[in-house]
Amino acid sequence: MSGHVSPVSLYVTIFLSLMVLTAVTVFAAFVDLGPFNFFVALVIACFKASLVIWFFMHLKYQSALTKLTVATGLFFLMILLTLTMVDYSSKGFTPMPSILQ
Amino acid sequence: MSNAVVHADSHGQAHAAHHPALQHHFDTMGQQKEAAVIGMWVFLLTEILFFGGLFMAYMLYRTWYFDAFAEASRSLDIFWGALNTAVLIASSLTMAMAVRCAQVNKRMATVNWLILTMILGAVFLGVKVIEYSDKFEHHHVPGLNYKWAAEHPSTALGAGAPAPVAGAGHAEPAAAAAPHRELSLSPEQLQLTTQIYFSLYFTMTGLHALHMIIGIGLMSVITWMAWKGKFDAEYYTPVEMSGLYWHFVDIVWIFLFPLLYLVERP
Amino acid sequence: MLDKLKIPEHHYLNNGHSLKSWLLTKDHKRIAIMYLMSISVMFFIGGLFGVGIRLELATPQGDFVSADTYNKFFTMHGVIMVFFFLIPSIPAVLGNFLIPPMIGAKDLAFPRINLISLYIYWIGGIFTLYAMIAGGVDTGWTFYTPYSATGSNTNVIPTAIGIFIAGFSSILTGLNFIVTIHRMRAPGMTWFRLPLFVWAHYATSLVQVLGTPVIAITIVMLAVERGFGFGIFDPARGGDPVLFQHLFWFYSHPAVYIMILPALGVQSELISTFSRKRIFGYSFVAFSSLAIAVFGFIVWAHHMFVAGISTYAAMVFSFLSFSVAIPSAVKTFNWSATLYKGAISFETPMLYAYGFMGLFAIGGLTGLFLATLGLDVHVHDTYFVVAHFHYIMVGGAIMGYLGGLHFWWPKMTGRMYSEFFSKVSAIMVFVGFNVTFFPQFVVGYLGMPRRYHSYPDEFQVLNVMSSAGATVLGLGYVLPVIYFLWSLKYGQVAGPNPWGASGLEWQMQSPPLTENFVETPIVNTEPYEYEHVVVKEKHLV
Amino acid sequence: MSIFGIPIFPDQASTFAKDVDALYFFILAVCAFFALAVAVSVIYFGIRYHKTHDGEIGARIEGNLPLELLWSVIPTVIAMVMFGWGASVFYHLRRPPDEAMHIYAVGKQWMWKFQHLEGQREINELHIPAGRPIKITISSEDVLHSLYFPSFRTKMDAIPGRYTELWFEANTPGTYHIFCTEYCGTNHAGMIGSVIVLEPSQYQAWLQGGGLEGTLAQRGAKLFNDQACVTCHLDTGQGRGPSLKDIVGTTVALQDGSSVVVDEGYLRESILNSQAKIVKGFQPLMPTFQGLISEENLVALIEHVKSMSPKATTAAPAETSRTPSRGALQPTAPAGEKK
Ligand code: HEA
Ligand code: HEA
Ligand code: HEC
Ligand code: CUA
Ligand SMILES: [Cu+2]
Repeated sequence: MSGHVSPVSLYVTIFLSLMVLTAVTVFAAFVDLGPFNFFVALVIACFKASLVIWFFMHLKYQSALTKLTVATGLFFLMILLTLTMVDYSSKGFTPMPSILQ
Repeated sequence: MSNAVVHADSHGQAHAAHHPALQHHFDTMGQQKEAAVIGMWVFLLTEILFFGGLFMAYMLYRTWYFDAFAEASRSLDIFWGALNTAVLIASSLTMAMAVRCAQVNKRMATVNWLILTMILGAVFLGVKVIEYSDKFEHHHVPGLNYKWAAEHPSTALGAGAPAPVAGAGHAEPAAAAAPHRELSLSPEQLQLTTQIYFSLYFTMTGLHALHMIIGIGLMSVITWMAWKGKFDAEYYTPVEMSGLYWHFVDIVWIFLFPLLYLVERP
Repeated sequence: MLDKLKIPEHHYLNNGHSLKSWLLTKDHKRIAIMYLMSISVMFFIGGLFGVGIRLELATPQGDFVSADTYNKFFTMHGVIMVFFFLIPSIPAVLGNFLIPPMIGAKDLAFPRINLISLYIYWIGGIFTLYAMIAGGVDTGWTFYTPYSATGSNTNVIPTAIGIFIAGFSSILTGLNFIVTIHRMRAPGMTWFRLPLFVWAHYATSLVQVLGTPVIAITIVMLAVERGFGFGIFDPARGGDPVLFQHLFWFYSHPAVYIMILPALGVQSELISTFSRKRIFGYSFVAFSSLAIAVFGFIVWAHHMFVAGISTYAAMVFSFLSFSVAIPSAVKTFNWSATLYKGAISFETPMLYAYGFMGLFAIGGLTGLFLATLGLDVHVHDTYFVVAHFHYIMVGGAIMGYLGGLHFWWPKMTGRMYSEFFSKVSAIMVFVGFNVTFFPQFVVGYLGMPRRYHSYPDEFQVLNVMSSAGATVLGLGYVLPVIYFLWSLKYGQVAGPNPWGASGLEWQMQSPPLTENFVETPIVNTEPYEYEHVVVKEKHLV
Repeated sequence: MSIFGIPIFPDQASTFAKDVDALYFFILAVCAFFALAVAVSVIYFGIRYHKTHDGEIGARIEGNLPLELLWSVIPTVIAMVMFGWGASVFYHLRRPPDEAMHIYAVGKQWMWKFQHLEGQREINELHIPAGRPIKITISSEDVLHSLYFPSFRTKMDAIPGRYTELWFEANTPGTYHIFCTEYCGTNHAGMIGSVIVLEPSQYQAWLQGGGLEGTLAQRGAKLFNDQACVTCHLDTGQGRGPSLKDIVGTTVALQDGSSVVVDEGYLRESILNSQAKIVKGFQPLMPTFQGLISEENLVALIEHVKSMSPKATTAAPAETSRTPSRGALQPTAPAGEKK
């Protein structure tokens, strides 16, 4: 009845991993990776967020519907970001499909 | 379609074991709890898109004015940012512990973990106050005699020789203060575009802080309820819900930290 | 036989008479009634601004009101009609009232949140009405920057805050519906036994929950820019005004489906009930609602074809815009096919349903003109667009709303309204509407721009037609107020199922009990089973 | 075109008008067909299957998959035709031919200011020759506006801090409306004017009549002196700034290692915010003229610089769809960030 009870050790492990990943984020920021700095920072942040969602927020033990809810949120966020960027990133986009010429 | 759903009168059945927290329009505690959980997640979904609009603006201007963002971000103190990240992650742990204690019916432990979580939340906000007042001092608040001065801590970090000079050599002092990587922005432009950075900085962190304040407010009520013994192993939904909310706020910060503090540090 | 019917002794309306029993109620039906009253007030306020617009445009010179006043008129008209009338209309009134009984539940999943959302709506409304009384706003309902941020010196922030607040009401309603539909269905009420009204509301709720937060954050950004001088969209500070438009339309395009989807749901119920026939292709109609909701999120930049977006992006968005037309076409054709071999009768709700078919089709089809790139360049921001959206919002959504209100009125109040006057009103609305807005297509293609307080002389005749039509339309809208109020006292007692409809809600008494059903119903029939209803009817009388 | 004196169809005064109207009538026909098909069947069913007795119910029909697919696929196909046709008209509308005659328009609350290269300046009036493609580069001094020529079936928003452009070829002499179609405040409805299409010979005559201040480029040349540009930009290349001779259309190497093609957007940026892109080998000495030069003068200066590159035939436009020339503040993505 009372939902899944995770062991304390799991929580502590997640906590420690999050701390380590924070340290890695800061460290990675000072290494010059060119454009990859941004990429690395985002990947780590996504990974941290997943840990929190999956274990602290118990998504792992929730119904498929709840998981679907989270997925929906991310999906529509992606629509917002990518379709808007379609405009901005194509301001220099000259080659047109030749059937239109 | 299935006819497996042939509950007998589920209404009457519910009356038999009526938990005090069961609302009249639900049949079972299980149904009630599930409804709350989904409701909360749907709410968090709206929060994702709420912050999403800001991330969109951030993404665009960061691409356009990368140098300004890098410059402005260097003026933030990584120490405070990292500290706050750690504080928030710790508070997520204590929050998770609070929910766990509620699950296993440890009343006082729940209360204590909740209080600890609120303390950590308050520490976070305290650090934010320090950072904000620093911005006020440095005229880094957009709209309020905003001023972007070239001299700030990061210039000291700047290595690299000043840009090579050719042509007639009228070296101006401004050139000497050039940071370690040649910027393609003039002081006037930095003045404008760093302001965009700080506008986003304040909107993002401000809304995040507002969410924390609301979270602490929620939690004080929940703590009080927990102390009064309103929850048990069967009904602790409010603790769990405020936990979900708090973790979400933590996640937002997990993204804000690298995006705002670590634009370009090497 | 009819006069044997009596209003039942206990029902939700007489379960407590004090003001407090209303203001603190958690009963979804009472909340729906309070919404009904609030949005009706808003509709008439918005409509009066519309009348102001039409009066001004009766002559080419700007002689009735000043240019500034006119600008405030259409802004307040748009803001009130969109955010305070049409978005809450069907969901908050009919949806609130009917979704729980339709799925066999006692209430929504979160009755307290439902009440809170009403209060939030009121607070938002008060902000906006305050802004209006304190001088109004003149940015247009679209709030484009930089005009809204730096150009206008009217009450932009109070209005925007009002919209922001009302947005939360909309989010909470949607959230409540989603959870209710997922978790509160009666035993045996599977997804494919849900009335199509519920499907439509499920899709609507998705849009409310996913879209509204984005307008909220956009308003926050606009407010900090205007209020604190932050630079986010202001081109003078390096910002991009077009970004505002992207964010605005990311919500506001899907929002048009918040307005139309519930009406599409009502339409399905009406068509089925008054042809006493199952909906043709139930699952297609059900899924087309979801498809409209999802596709609605990928077309927004069709409002920005000449706003400086790239040629490539314009093509992508034009292409995607047509995707919404397909599920809409499926719905339209399925309704028509439902009528085939039906047993059709023309009570007032069916008149509205017929009106809806025609006007929604015209409104939607002119949407295709606008989605077509080469053509939109010419008609963008002309009266062609104005005509398009009034056809859909007034001809479509309001027709659906009025149809639904007439349909479920006996359920809500236990009494019938005058059949004669309601038919007169329906015909007046239909005729008045067409006379008002059809000329606008013509004048729009001629090139008359929107938001013009005066216009070149040659457009006058068409504008006078439009203004004349608006008078008939307005009167058509006043009639229902009179006969509905009249029916409360003198109307014939309706009985539980005056139309011989099939939904679960018609198994409740009229007006229903506070807890809807005496016993949780167990569903073991498919939706829209009229064989079954006829048997029951016979049994009843 | 009009019936009983009521206009019902706008003049067709440009080469686009026919294309756009053909598209319009095509969509109108398709839509009328569908609207009528729906209306007729609905009314027919309403009469034919009218309920005859109490308790009558409709036939039990669940649906019909082939039929459903049919009426999903047909609209899809028709919609794709509309899209394709519309896109090709639009593409044409967005690509000014190279030989187009060039005019500048500046929107400002609440007037349109036009400048001809020959120097004529007009407010809320625009004289153009028939039979020549004309490209208008649009900018705004305050808020959004939109330049609309209903009889030419084209419009484009004016966006502060940015150039946008539209083009058309008028083919019927006459006087037609100019409207502002983007709401811009109090007198938005007053921001109207007329475009006067003249026979080429008349246009020449009109040009002779005006232009007291010399051509746009000549005005620019004067400004080039007055603003002291000449003090640094010597044609010899010996000045503190680079020579501006023959730079338009060429690629200039920049300090940060990247390079840029010299077009209007770049010239605009170089003048308003010279520090945005520093030419390789030079100091960032040039003052920023942001706020010191009006849009009109800016246009004149740019024209003058362009006239110093007689060989550059294509005046390399700063078209929104090609470069995010944001004027005052060019979005600068350093090489590393660019994808
Ligand atoms: C309830 C409101 C509502 C609805 C449902 C719609 C539905 C649609 N709208 Fe509309 N629209 C508005 C409200 C609405 N709109 C408003 C308010 C504005 C102006 C905003 C402002 O600027 O102030 C606007 C503006 C607007 C524009 C921008 C115009 C401009 O400013 O230049 C465009 C452009 O693409 C557009 C397109 C569409 C399309 C393709 C649909 C489609 O969803 C329509 C789908 C329906 C059908 C297609 C009809 C049924 C189908 C058939 C009968 C079968 C035949 C079908 C085929 C052959 C394909 N709308
Ligand atoms: C749900 C949405 C909705 C509804 C219902 C309406 C209803 C009406 N609208 Fe609406 N309209 C919009 C949404 C809506 N509008 C939007 C979003 C805009 C764009 C705003 C912008 O540009 O920012 C707009 C803009 C708009 C314009 C263009 C203004 C311009 O661009 O300059 C016009 C012009 O005719 C107009 C007219 C009308 C009329 C005549 C009605 C009628 O249907 C109203 C009928 C109601 C009544 C008449 C009131 C009730 C009757 C009485 C109180 C009795 C007394 C009255 C008489 C006897 C006449 N509207
Ligand atoms: C104080 C000296 C100075 C003055 C005055 C000056 N410039 Fe410059 N200009 C420069 C220098 C130095 C550069 C090269 C460095 C750079 O790109 O900023 C330059 C670059 C340019 C460029 C880019 C040229 C290229 O080859 O890419 C243009 C265009 C330009 N200036 C136009 C003008 C105009 C128009 C004026 C007058 C309104 C003007 N300048 C006034 C010093 C000056
Ligand atoms: Cu300028 Cu409207
Ligand atoms: Cu749209």
